[in-house]
Amino acid sequence: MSELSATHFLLLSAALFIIGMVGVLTRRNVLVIFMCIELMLNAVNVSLIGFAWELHQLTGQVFALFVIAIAAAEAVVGLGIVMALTRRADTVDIDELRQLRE
Amino acid sequence: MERLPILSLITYSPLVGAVVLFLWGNASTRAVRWIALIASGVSFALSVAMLLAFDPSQAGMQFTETFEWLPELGIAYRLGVDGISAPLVGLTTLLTLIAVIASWDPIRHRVREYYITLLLLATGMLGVFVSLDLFLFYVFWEIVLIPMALIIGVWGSANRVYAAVKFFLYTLAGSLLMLVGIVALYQEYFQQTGIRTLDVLELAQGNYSPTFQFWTFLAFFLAFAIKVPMWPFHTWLPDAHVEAPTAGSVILAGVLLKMGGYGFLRFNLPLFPEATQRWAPAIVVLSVIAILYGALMALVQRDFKKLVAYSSVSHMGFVTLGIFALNQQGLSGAMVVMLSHGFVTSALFLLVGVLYERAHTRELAAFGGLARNMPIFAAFFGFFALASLGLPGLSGFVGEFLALLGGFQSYRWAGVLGTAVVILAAWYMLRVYQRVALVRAPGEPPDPDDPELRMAITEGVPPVAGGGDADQHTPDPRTFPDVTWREALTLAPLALLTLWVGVYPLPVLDVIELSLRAILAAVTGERM
Amino acid sequence: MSLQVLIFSLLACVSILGALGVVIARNPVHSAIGLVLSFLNVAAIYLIARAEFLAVVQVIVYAGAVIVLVVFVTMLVHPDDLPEFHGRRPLRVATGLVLGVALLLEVAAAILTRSLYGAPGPWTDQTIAAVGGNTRALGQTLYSDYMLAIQLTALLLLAATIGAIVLARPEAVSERVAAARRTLTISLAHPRGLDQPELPPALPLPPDGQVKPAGGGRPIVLARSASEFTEQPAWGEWRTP
Amino acid sequence: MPLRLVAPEWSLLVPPLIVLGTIVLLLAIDAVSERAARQTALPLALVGQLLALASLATIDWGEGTTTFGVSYRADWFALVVSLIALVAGILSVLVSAGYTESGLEPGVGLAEYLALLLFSVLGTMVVGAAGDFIVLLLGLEMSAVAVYALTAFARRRLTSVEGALKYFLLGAFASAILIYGMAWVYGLTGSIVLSDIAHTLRTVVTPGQPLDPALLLALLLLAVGLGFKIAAVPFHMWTPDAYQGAPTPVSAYMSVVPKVAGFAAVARVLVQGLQPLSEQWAGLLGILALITMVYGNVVAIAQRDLKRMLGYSAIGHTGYMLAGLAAFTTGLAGDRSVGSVLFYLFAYAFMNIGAFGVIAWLQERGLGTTLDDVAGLAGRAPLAALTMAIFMLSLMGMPPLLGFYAKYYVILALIEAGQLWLAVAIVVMSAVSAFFYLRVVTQMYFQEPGGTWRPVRTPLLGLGLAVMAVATLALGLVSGPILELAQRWPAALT
Amino acid sequence: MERTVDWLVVIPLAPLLAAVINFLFGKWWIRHRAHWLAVPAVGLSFLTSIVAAWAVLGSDELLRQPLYTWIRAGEFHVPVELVADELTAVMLLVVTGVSFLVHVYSIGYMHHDPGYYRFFAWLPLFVFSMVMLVLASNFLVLFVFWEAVGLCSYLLIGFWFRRRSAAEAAKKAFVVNRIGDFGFALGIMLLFTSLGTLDYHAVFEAVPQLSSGTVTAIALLLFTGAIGKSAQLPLFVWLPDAMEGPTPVSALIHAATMVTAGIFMVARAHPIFLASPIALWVVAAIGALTAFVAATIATTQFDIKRVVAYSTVSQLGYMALALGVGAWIPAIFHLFTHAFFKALLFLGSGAVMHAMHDELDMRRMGGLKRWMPLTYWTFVIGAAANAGIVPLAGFWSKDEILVGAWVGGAPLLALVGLVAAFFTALYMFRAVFLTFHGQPRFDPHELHPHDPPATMAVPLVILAIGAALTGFLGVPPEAGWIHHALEPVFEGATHHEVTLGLTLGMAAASTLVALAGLWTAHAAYVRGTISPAAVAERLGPLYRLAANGWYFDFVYQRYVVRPLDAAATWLWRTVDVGIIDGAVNGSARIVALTAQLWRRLQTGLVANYALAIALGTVLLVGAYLAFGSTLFR
Repeated sequence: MSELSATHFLLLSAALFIIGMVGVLTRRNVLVIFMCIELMLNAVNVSLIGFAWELHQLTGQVFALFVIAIAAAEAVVGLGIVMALTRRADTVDIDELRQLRE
Repeated sequence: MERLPILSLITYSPLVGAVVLFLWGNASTRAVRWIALIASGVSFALSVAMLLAFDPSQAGMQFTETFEWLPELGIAYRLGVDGISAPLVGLTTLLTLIAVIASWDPIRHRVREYYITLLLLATGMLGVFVSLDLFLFYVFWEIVLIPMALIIGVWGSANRVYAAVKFFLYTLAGSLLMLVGIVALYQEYFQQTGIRTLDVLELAQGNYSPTFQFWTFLAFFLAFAIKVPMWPFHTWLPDAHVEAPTAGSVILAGVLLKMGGYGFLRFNLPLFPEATQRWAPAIVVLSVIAILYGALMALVQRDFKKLVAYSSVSHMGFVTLGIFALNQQGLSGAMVVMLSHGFVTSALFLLVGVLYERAHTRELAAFGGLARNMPIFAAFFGFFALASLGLPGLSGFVGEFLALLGGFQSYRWAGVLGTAVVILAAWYMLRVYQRVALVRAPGEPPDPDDPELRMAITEGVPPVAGGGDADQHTPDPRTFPDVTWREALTLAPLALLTLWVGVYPLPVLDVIELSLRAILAAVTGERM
Repeated sequence: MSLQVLIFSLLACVSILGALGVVIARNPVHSAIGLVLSFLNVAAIYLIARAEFLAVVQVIVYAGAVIVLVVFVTMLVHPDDLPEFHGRRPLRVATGLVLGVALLLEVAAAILTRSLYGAPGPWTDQTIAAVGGNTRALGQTLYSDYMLAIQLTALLLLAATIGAIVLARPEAVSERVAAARRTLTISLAHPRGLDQPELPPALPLPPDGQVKPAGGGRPIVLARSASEFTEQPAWGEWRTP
Repeated sequence: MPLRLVAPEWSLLVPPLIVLGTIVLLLAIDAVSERAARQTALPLALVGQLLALASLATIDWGEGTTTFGVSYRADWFALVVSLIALVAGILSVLVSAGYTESGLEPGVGLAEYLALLLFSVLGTMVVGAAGDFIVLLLGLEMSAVAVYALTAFARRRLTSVEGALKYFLLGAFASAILIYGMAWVYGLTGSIVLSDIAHTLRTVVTPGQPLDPALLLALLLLAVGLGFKIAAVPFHMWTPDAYQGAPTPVSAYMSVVPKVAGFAAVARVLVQGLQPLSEQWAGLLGILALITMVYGNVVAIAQRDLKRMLGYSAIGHTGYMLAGLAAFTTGLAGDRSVGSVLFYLFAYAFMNIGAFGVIAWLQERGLGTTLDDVAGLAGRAPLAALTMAIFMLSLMGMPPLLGFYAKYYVILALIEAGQLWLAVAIVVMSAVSAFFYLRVVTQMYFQEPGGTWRPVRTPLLGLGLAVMAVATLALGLVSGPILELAQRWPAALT
Repeated sequence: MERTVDWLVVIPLAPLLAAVINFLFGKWWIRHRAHWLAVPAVGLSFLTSIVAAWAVLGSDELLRQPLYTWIRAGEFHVPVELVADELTAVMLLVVTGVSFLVHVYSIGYMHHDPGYYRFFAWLPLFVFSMVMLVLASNFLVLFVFWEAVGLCSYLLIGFWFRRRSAAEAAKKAFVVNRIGDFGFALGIMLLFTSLGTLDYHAVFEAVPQLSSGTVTAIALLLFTGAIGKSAQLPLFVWLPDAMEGPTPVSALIHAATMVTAGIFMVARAHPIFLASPIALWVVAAIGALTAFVAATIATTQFDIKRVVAYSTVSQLGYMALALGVGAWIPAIFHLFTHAFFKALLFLGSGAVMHAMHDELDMRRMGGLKRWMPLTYWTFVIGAAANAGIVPLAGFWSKDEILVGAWVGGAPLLALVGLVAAFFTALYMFRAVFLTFHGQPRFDPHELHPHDPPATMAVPLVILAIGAALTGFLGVPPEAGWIHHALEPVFEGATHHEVTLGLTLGMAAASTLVALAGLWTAHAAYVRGTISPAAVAERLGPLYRLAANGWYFDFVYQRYVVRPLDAAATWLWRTVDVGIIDGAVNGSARIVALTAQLWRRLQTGLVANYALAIALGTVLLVGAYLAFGSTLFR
């Protein structure tokens, strides 16, 4: 572990990913959950960059680029939905959205 | 020689009728009935022609039709009849025709839909009996379920939904496992021979391992046992019968139950000879239980239809007993019982229907003394009651005796116990006959010359009311008119057939003999 | 431990702290700040891995555009009345943590025991430098091997945009309704079932005082004349002939 | 390395390009005149998809040609997926007809609706033809993002937005997991091209031996991400909510096309890319299949809302299809696994969109979506009831309806693969499913009608329902060619 | 030697046609002209029977007429074929002859009945069935008509179907007969299973091949049938109830047709019985017991027809006794003579009923001799014949039976027979005295008893002549006409040497016993020196035993019928509805409950949904890493 290796990237990535996941699991604010998902995607990118660096490839970087694009697209739609939601119900608490159940 | 595809014609002429009815949305009720009559009549006429042209000296399939359908999966459109299926085809078309006539007056709402359903049902049933491809068979087998459930559920009586759903789910559950069995069989045969086929006759040539046979037999058995129905899979039957309209009961008892027996003969025995022999004792036990149990149940029923339904359980026990006795007498007997049960029990249901039309109840307690104001009804009822209790000279006896003889030869105790049912059968059948047709209507005083009246006068013993304690609201049976000519028209052919098969069953026995012998040879491994 | 590792570790720690901040902070704006922090550190880490272009994109697109968007929306939706002030879900937090730790262990096990099967590519620092740097190399790769992906990304973003527009645009009455409203009386199918409790109090009533449609399969019912309308109850099922 | 701008093989791209063209046209017309868009959008979407469908015939799929490098594969599998997606798309447009005609969302444009729908179809087609992870992912996301928006389309209704939000949040969550899995695969194999991945893995994996944990992790992360897309238990929970919340035509659509995309992705990723790990994933899919079909079918029994019930039923059907994939054995010709799933999806498109279509048809007439609303339908609208009955029975797997054939092929595949237990599970669950499908039929036929009834004319929707009903009724009989087409997948995925 | 003829079929066909035509067209067209067809038909049948008997008896050849093959299933082959040998010929004469007289009698007796046509449909049908029964050439056809006879008895006993008692009696007759038929059917199956054929000739040839166990089983099973049909202990309970039918029917059942079938069958199957000493012993014992039990019961009855009915049971017991001891010819001889006097007694009591407006209770009769001399005298002849008074018919046949029993190795049974003979005379003359002697115990001003019209009287007279004279067909004992006639049939049967002394001794003994019975009856009911009431009092339980038919009905009702009903009800309510159907519905309910339980998992909370995904991921990854990876290896 003395030299920087992809393992470092991967561990960082795992940590970020799981923090994001825990956030998704525990938070109630839609927007925060949303941010946590962005965090997870970002974590994936860290992995990709780490792998790409290790493999001497650009593919990973390219992939990461597209992941960012995907994240952006999701952000757009997601925020649109949040807007629609706040217009209907004056809340961003997902725990209040329980009309559809069982 | 390019032959007429007569089996397809028989099978699909009801379907054509159904399609015509479906497309002709504003047909008058009268037209609807006539179209149904014509469609089923054509089917019947064709099947009679087919039976006349049938060559009983051949054991194999006749009037076969084949064309490729899904060749990659070995599925083809294969039709054909042999001595087992040909009489059942005839029975089916006849009972369909009778059902159409029997529904003429009683069905008053959604008439068009009713006849569409009935005709679809007919096509399904015929398809079951004529198809020689397992896939095709399964398709028809399941098709039958839907219209039957609809007939029970839409045109049935009070508790019809429960009965329809129960019927549907129960039989579906059974047949689904058969589907797995079918596919497994197909795969096994493919692995053995490299041929992909679902041709029953070809599959019967396969040589399957005992374990495989054991399980696959069971998968098929369950489907058929529920349909027959064998004890303890019978509880859907009384419910279904009680709730079904008359024609539904006729078809149900007359044809649907036969599909189970037919399935045993066509599939279980030839396909899995070793498993058949392994399972036979257990099935014989169930059959004997069914025979006695059904009779005991019939003994204590208060509902006329339930009684006949339970008697069906008993009678179908003869079928399975005969089949799994695995000898010629048993098999022939089983076939004859199937036909006979088709005539007799159908007729009994028709008779119940006659009463229901008049009284709107099936409680036995509501009836009594009908022989006076309904002599023709009483005569028919008596006739079929006797046929049902296995009176020699009527069709029931021939089959039952042969089946019991077969059972006796293979399993002595089974024959003894099974035969004991003749006592119970006489008991419950005569009991219900007395309750309905004889003595007096509920609450009716004894006749002047009746000793009972004298006892009432001289010794102060009050006369027992005729039919027992009846509901106050049911109409007085004394006011019931006798059977109409249309009702008689449905009963008379069945009576004639019952008599014919009872007195001179030889033509029937000859038709079925060779085919059964072939099956038997397949099971016992003997050469023909 | 080399300097590289040290820097990496430092950045990683800050990044993780930022991430933790996202998850822990009660105020979503604070969360957003934590997120930006994390992203910026990650961008720095990208630089270590010689992914300069990515680092820039990370800063511009992620930390810039996306987060700004998020914060914008956060501000838009009443940031002072946030649900998490009203209650906690300790059980949920505990489960989340347990699951997180478990997954972390699993992933760590995989990371530490992994082996490499793929063949390394040609893009060493030298080769990258030879073509003129990371951005150029990336650009060339992108436009030769990932042409389709780029086109698709465009489409994806287009689709997302359309979706967002549709969802977020103000609830203007349609031309048809507006026209109807000018000349006709509007009646509505009576809402029922799930829809009924949903009529949000915040929903502004249309200017002419009629009930607004609540959706849920209940079409607006137009009546051509007042007489036609008044004959019917509110849920009288009328449609223009 | 110089920049290589290679012109793609445009002829291979004709079908997706036609769809794209249609989208552009729709948006353009809408931009010019909303009014014109309302009148022309439906026919345009239909014609566009039909043209795309027809253009499928212009391509020689047998070659398995790739374009854009190896990113886009025009092989048999891509053909079948495109076919199903387009058919489902056409049917969904037909189902949408009544809904938008009725003016449920008078303020929202029909053109955008259809454009999003077509985007999703396009995404699904791309997934089917994807040659590498990036294209696959982009296709999936395109398909998903459009559907997120569509789900919330009835945004005046909170349930619609709620369903969309749940779908979106969980979808994004699952996407992250999926991408993480892809990253892992990339990191371990050094490639994102599916065929290369398979090639690399084949050299390092010995059958019957335990795997490198990292490889397993990658596999499982992929499985989870894809499992979400196809609504496999326990990743299914968005399904009932989203189905119930979404506008009915969208429910119809989302019950099929995203699922097609999901299964296409599963096939591309697992069957093609991770084929050397088939031992592991086939077992995994088998277990998931079992849990999924049991859960979906059992819980559907407890539902009274038809859309929700169909949501659970969709989970059950996912289970059947997963079972089909679990029947994967060799990937050589004669392996029916993927083919049976493709056929199932094809059949499923007709019957499930049809079922939702009938619900939409009922909503047009002022009824709700619960079981009580269909009570006595047979008396009121016999044809609609018959149509619904056909769909229900087909979903149940009654012969000779299309659903039966689908189920039959899956069972066949399973038994050929020796997975008897899954075959038995399927039939047992079919019996259980009869409970709730039959209840609909029972309600329609055996009960007296209630509720209000507004007679309206919805010719296009009626036409669509008729088409689907007839197809459900009769397509099975002539399913040979479709099945044959579906069975050519080994040439594409191996 | 056998001769194939084509006219034998006339014997059954004529009554069958009459029956069918009357049944189908009776109600609307024929109505009260029903006897126009039925009587000549049976007459024709009778005449043909005479021709057949003429051809058969003494000529050592049998007539055969194959009709058609009935059943063919594998090796099971049943032709319908008419065969007339000596035994059949005698039976034919009895059956058609007595039936003819009953038909004639019925014209008058049933004249006013609304079901006249029906009566004249069932009556010839009965004749047809019985004739076919005796003409059968194999066991299955025999069985068929055996059951058909049961059917006819059902139809005729329940003729007045509006009476509950009649309907019940008819049902009882059929069901009880069915119990016997159950055994009979099993016997036939066992026969076929053991021998592969049911043809009489082939079976009898093959009997020696059978093991003794099998043959005993077959014989006993066959005899079970006879127990039912010929009203032996313990299945005789249906016969007394069968009185509910019109009186001519009783005559027909008791004399000519139904009950003799069992005796005939055993005689027909005598090679089988001969092969099994145990079976023979059982037959004899049951016969003797039946004779005794029924006689005691008859002594205590007040219903005139019941007395006669029990007397039938008793006489059938004698016949069975005869069969059991190997006295085959005496059995048939007794059957023959019994047919006459029993028909006579029934028709006579019918005449009494007719005169007394359907009164049956002898306690309300008395002194009828005055108004009905013809009936009286014919009845007395019948009674005396039944009681075995020299030289009437019953004496000769019964005497031969007792002799047969004595020499056949069952002297004890012969003694039982003798005791029964005492009771026979007692109850017969009790009936005569109570009915015809003494003072009328009814109001002669209200009722005007009179002799019956000619159609009824003529048969009475003819039967009386028969009852008086037919005994001489068996004179001298062991060498009479009937013995010679039947000799060829029972060729194989063992012959016991009978000494003249024994014959005379037994004759004397039975005469004495009969006279003692007669004297007792006279003492009790005419002279009044014995008080029946006092005797009944003194005998107490014994009397009640006899008066209640030895409690057979009671036991059956209490320990068979009702428990069976209760068991069936229990099976229905508990097993069928409760357990079997409960399991079906229960499994459905379990699934539904599971559904309700599982749907709760779907909480509507996104957090929980995400949790499910994460949990699934963690668990799957954990499981696969633990068990499928190299991690722990």
